[in-house]
Amino acid sequence: MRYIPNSPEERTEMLHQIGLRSAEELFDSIPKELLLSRNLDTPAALSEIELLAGFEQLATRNPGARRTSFLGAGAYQHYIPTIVDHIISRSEFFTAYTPYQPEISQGTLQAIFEFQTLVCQLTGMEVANASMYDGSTALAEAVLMAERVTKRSKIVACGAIHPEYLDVIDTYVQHAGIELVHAEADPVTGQTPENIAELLDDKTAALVVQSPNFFGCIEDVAALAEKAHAVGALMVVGVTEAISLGLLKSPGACGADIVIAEGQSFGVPLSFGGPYVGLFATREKYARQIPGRLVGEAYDKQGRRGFVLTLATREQHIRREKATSNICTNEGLIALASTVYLETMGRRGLQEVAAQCAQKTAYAAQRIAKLEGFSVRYTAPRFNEFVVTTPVNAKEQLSRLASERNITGGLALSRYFKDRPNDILVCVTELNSRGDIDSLVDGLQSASQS
Amino acid sequence: MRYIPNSPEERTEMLHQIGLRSAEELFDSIPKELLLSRNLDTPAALSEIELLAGFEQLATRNPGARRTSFLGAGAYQHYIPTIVDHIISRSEFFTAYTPYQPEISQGTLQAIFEFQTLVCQLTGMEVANASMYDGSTALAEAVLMAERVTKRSKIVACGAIHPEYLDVIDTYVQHAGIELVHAEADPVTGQTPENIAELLDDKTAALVVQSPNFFGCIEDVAALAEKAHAVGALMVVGVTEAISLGLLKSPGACGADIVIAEGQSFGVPLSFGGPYVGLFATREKYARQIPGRLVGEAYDKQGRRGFVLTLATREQHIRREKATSNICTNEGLIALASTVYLETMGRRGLQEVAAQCAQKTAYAAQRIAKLEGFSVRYTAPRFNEFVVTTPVNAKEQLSRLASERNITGGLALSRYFKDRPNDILVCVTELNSRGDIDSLVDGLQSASQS
Amino acid sequence: MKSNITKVTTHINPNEALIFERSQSGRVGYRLPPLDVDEQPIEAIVPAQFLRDDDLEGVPEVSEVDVIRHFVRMSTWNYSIDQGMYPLGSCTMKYNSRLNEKVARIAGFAGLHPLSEDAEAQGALEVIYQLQEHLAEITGLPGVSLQPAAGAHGEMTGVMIIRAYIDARDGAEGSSKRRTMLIPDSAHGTNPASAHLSGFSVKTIKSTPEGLTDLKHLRELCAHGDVAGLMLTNPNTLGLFEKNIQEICKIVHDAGGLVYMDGANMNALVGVARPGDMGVDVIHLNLHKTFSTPHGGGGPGCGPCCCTNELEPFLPVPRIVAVSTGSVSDRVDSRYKLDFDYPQSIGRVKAFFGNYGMMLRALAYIQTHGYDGLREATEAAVLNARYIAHGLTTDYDKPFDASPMHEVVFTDKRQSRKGVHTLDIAKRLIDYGFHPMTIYFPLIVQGAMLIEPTESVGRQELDQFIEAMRSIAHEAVEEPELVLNAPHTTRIGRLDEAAAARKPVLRWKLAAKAGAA
Amino acid sequence: MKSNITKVTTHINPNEALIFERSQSGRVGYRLPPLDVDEQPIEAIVPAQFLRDDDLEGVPEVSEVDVIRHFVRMSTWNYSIDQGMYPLGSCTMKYNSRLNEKVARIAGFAGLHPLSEDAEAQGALEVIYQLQEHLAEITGLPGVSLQPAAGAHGEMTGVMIIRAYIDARDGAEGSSKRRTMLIPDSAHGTNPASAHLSGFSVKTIKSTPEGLTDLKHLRELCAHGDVAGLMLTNPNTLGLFEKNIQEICKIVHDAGGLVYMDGANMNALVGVARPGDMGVDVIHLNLHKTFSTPHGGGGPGCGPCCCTNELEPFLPVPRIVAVSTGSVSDRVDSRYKLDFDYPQSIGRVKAFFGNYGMMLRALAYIQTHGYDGLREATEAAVLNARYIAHGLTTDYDKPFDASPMHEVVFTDKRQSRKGVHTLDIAKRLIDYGFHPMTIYFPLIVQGAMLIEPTESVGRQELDQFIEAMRSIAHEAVEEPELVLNAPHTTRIGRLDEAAAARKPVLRWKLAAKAGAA
Ligand SMILES: Cc1ncc(COP(=O)(O)O)c(C=O)c1O
Ligand SMILES: Cc1ncc(COP(=O)(O)O)c(C=O)c1O
Repeated sequence: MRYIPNSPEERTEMLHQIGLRSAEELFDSIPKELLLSRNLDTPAALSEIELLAGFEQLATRNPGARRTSFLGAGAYQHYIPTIVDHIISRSEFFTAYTPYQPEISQGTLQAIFEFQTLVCQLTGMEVANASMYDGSTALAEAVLMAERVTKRSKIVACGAIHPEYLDVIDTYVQHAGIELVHAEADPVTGQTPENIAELLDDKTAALVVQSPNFFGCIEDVAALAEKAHAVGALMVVGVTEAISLGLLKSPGACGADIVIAEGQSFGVPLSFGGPYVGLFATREKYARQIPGRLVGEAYDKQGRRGFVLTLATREQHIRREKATSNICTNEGLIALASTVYLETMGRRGLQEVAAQCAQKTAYAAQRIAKLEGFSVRYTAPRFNEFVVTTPVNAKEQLSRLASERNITGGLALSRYFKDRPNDILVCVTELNSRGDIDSLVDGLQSASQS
Repeated sequence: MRYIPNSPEERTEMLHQIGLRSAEELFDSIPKELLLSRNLDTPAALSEIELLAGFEQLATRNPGARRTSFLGAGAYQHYIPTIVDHIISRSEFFTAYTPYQPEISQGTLQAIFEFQTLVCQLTGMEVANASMYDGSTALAEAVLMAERVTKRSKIVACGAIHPEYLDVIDTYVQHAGIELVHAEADPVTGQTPENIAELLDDKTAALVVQSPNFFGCIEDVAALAEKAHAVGALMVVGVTEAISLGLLKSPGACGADIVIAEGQSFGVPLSFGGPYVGLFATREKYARQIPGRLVGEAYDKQGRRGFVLTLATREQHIRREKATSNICTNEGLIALASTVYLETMGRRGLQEVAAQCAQKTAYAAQRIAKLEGFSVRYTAPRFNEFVVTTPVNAKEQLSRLASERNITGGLALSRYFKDRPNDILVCVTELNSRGDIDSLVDGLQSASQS
Repeated sequence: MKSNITKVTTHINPNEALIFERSQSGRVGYRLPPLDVDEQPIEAIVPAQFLRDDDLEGVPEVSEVDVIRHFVRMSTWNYSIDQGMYPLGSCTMKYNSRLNEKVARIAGFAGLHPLSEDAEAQGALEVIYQLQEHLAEITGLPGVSLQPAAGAHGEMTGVMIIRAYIDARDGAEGSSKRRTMLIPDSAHGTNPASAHLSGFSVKTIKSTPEGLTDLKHLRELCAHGDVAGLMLTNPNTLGLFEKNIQEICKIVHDAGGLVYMDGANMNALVGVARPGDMGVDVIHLNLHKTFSTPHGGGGPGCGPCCCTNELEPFLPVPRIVAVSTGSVSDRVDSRYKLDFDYPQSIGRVKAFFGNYGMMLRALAYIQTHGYDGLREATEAAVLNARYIAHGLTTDYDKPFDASPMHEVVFTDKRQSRKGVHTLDIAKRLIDYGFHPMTIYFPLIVQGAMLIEPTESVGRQELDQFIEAMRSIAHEAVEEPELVLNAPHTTRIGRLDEAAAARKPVLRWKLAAKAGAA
Repeated sequence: MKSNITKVTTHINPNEALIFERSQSGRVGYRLPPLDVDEQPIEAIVPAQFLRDDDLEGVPEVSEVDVIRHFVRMSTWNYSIDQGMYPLGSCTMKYNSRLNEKVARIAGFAGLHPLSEDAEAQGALEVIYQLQEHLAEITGLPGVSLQPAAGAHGEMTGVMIIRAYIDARDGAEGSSKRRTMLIPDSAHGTNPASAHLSGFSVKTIKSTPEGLTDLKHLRELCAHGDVAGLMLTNPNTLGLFEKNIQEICKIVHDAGGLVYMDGANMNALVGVARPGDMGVDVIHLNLHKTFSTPHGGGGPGCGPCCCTNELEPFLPVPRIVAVSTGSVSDRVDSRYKLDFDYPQSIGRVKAFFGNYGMMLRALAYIQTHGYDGLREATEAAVLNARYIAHGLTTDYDKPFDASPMHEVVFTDKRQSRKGVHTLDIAKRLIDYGFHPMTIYFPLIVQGAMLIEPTESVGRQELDQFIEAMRSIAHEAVEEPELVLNAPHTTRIGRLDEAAAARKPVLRWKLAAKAGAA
């Protein structure tokens, strides 16, 4: 086996050296009856040539990967600068462990420190952690943290949160004695309903909102935060399309107490849903309640600056069942990819890419709105997603777009909302050219006519 | 421009700091009338997205790259272990210069030392250099070196040398006062004709042979070397299919004085003909006549071993017009790729890949020989190439194979030999499965029948 | 002689600043295609009140070259598997193959959106399905979900499954009495933390002097009818196989509980023994350990959960299933599908389907090894650990006599008499060119040094490691200062972690710029 | 304090042995698919006399992990552009973009066989054609061949073209009298070596005290009717623009010769001035300098030759041409073709078409920059050199007064009075984290230090470099030992190159194994 340095001969010599006669003896402490007396029923070894051919073959059976796409809904196609993959492919980064030994892990540690800083800058918050599994689990952990901070047990979630995120929160809180209240989005504006305040009370730990929300509508986070704070609850803001942070007022500036985001848009391939990276930021005063790892500045005896994992007393390996979270391995390499992305795009690039998304989306929405029989839902302002109500069944419409124009036109909302058979969630990014958009518009029109 | 760190503002400040008012003043030493007063008529700047799309588009117009292929003739498709590209893509290797400063170039230097050693081992020679541009120029330089060593001026070249290599020799020797004599291959054996000795005389600097030769025939190098040595000439052996060295007796063991090879088969992509890498090896006594760079062992004051560029007095930067060659930049990174390839495949892998090529080629030749109307030319033993005479025009046959079966069936020898319209040079490697070969055989048959 | 080297202050590699300190207004590292639709005033799209008003101040402005140099320089401050042995016990730092990286980057996978219709993603679903099948075979536990993103996430999932199962079995009332999760004192911290997340309270089982689960204590703890389950690591975190595993499972089962196995140490067992055969009900695996997906400086991981048929209905949704035989199976475009129809499921633990890229790599690992290679890896890993155990016994104290499996634990008892502790030994190892072992874990061993070489190390390097450790043992006696002040060869020395935690600086701030180095 | 660090002897990174020393019989690093045809006895295919009989003894046997660690460790001993400024004068060590690397690896190019039929390779041919057109525009010289593999190869090609042209113009007899190639004393060594390859004898032109071609000397040398041409570098290797270039060309042309320009220094001119407009007849470019294709530790390069319309018929074959208008041009599958029909061609200088992968990268460079970016790069490169020239004038002597273009030369005159020479300064720079400049070239400057920062360095780093150089100048006075014994921070010290050349050891030998470390 070419990944195992020691040859069979060497291994035999080593066995003898330590006084064993055969490899079987290595497993003497396992009761005989538990030893597997047959080969595993897994495939025989493949060469690189065969293996790659096999995977390439499987990949051809994912036609979805080859289409012009307007599918977003929590995972977005954006331009990824070539250097991102080059940097994260350096052995020194991708084959290192969690930086437990700071003297020989400063590369990783300094990069995480930069990641934490960038997350703070973009979200407008004071502190951020070294990453969570993804946006959905980060949001669930935010809810748990709100409960810890406020010692209250009710969570009010605005309805236009990504349905899968809501599911994850549901799972996480099911044994935590937390009451989860959903409020449906306003059918006209698409935002959190005006009367949300009625659900808030002095048991409320947090008001949770996603902005831009699942339907692409920008929420009035500042107004919501005021309402949450009025009852002493925390304002928790989730962002699934992190690129929006380049254009929209930061949640921090709107008064958020905890901000989480899915960082996939920052240089991470779609990769059928993962690995992505959860961003998690909050106020400085809650730093010791944060889940997950934190990197902080430190100095050696000679006064040289370095970085270390810090505030470890929050964590499972010290606090065990009293830890702020059970998270251990996080999304280090993906956080690094995001860091490289953010630094490469930089201040002006992040602004431009966000602006392009907004402009192209406005163009697309305006064109589609003019189509006979189509309407673009909701009055709220939007960033790069919007809901289209089509005159015919959305799934059929989408499958004709796919087969006739090689376009993935968006998400049929019926995937999550059985009562919305004619709605499509359309997402436009800087990667969709005007030609792509025009082709989508033409395709929608003709698919609905014939 | 994102590759230029200093922003326009910074550049303006720097200009002022050194006492200039504008960028134009940087070019004050160029006469006004020579300054380009217009923009270059080259394309406007493209983003990564646009640029990649453009090249991907161009790449689709190379259908030749997507076929099952039996095309060899000096450039071979072989399996390349994945790690080769990973290693040569490390910044430390691919963005370093020629190792002029040994203290901070030991990575490159030690790798070249290993390359030189591997080339010696495979060719059976005593010393090897750090690489030449490719096989063809290496062969031309070998001829020039033979002239320097022997101080004789006639070169006898066996006819079945790659025609492009012969062309390159022609170009290189045209002003060197060298007489180049070609001897056609024997029409029956495909090897150097028996009576080659008649062309050799006391003016002959070298007998040059390629083995396996252009028609795939293995030459009797030992016998040829004896003849060359009998008149005091050097035996120069060229190898275009370096994989053959894993199976065939080394040129050194056959008595060669200079051995060159094209190293492309050792882990280097076809890449439309380059960059490849020339291997160059000879006897120790001729070390000071070698063209190109040499790396040797050296020690520092504390006795630590390191490696340096050595015997520089042969080279152009010291000897100028009296140098052993004008070569300066060679094929460092490709030599590194070959080194990684050879070490990864290792002793047993090199044997196995060569054996597989020979076995599959034998299978293919035997099947084709049985086809009605087809014959496999030449009686000499072969490694992984052979000439097929087809009942119909070779080019037509090949274009039908391409369009009907998506197979590149080989090289129409008419490309080089106008008088051989019906001959195809077929190459089989470890990458051609039995299924591929069977499909080629079926395709040849049916293309010739209809 | 080297006294003046400190004059070398501007060395750019060791001194690479934070990117924020390098930022220069006006630099750019990107270029986008020009906007190709008519530009509207941005306020016409998004009302001004919702627009950012800080102009992203503080976000760096650097060129592409700056970024490359920044990260390449920083990378040189890291140790990595590719540079040598990385013997972190419990972490299984094995070779991360390039082939697997290549597989994960195939455009047809890397470019696939998770919400693609099933028919558009059959290849991707088949990968998941195949991997599920292989992991079921390897663990002997047929129900598999690949959704959890890491080991701890898998633990949470598994424990929630136990909870859901008991809820269903005993009813809300009955279940409410079973809120105790038993966890050995040697367990990893994620175990109790995960148990807590599912609403369990933790009771700790003692280890015997032999380093195994104390059966007597276990029986006692099981006597009260409140036990929902046991979370056991096997081989345990001391590297010892729990040879009473069958008995242990029986005790727990008899007490109405279920057995969760922390599979972090599966590298000792793959192809040799199967948790399912031992009586384990549910397990998590760490694909980023046993199946070689890269640790990446702290993730991503993938922590699949495998369980018995009985527990399968409780696995997270969606499940990835093969459409059963019959006419449908012939239609290649819909052999595999997402199945949400598991009403007893604990629910979703993560958006989409988990860390898919890791699944591709793990499947490639399994295919590359083949069944024989998988066993060979296990044998080689255990042999390497035993070889080290053998090589170090004369110089270090081993807290337990039993032969270790894939990792071996030592204590600093002998060295600490001279004032040299595990931390010092670890730091000194750095000077010898090795990454230290895991230290101070498991907690029950004084000054624990947990060494796991994995199969990815050759004999020569093992010998060098043993030599280094023995040399440090001698230094600890003869020149303790040398060890106490280590490392000497790194860019920075030991950092003052206490000070860092007291007044944490967790981010760079704009104001700090002027003051920074 | 650090006296005992020498005890750290087993550090695996610095001590990585030769692969031959690591080899262990039985290790393997590869796997092939099983042979799928019936195996025949090998002697039935190749007679035994032609088979290897040494069993490839000595060729290493190592695992894939061994290979990865071997090269990753060794790589850490290299300095590279990606780590910082690499100010080798005449070498133009600019940023090698990853984008270009990606382009070169697109399967449709990387997998294309050079002997594919033209119609099967239209995309590849178009790349060559486009690049030819752009280089023609940039140099102002319309005839282009991309066949030469490096600068020196391009020189040989260009000089042979001159020879062939004169042969054709003057006939064999007339031409035989023109066998002199004029080359300045400051020229790169490849120039005379290339001239020699074409059968010319070299006469050396003196430089003026200003560092420019001595016109008077040139006129003298041109007075004998034997001059075939002049090989001139512009800006010359001192970094100075030959401001009399038009006059120079006229003198040579009037004497019946042609002007070859060594284009290694084109990074000073792209978008600003064109050799073709200056009177140059033929030039080579180094795509691995000006157009950023990576140096790769010593190649591969690509050394295109560009020439006037008059010389075009002599360029190497095959040429890559566009099929002229008319009905054919519409057929996308044959717009570009190989054209061998140039009877006056000097012939082929290399098999196939040159280092194609480098052409892809260079074209990507040109497209990424755009016309404005190309000029911007030139300005930035020249500015950076001028900035360094300005920053070092107080501490180092400049042999020439004129303002340099993209590179600047200093002499060690001042420092050598204290016994510190260019070599010492270069080695000491390493301690400061920089790669040294080019040293002892050009030969006409005593202790030359030729510094070319390129455009790929930011101001901060230029300042650090200047500071380092100035600091070394002070050390040379105050603590010369420090400089004379540099470098102090590297894995090995200065190597005894003289001893290495006296008894060269150019390869590892099996017998040596036992004795090796
Ligand atoms: C024994 C054990 N259990 C659980 C875990 C947690 O796994 P993860 O870090 O993937 O969450 C670890 C990882 O360090 C471990 O060593
Ligand atoms: C001025 C000059 N001319 C020619 C060359 C030769 O170029 P190459 O190394 O590509 O053969 C060089 C390269 O070092 C050079 O600097």
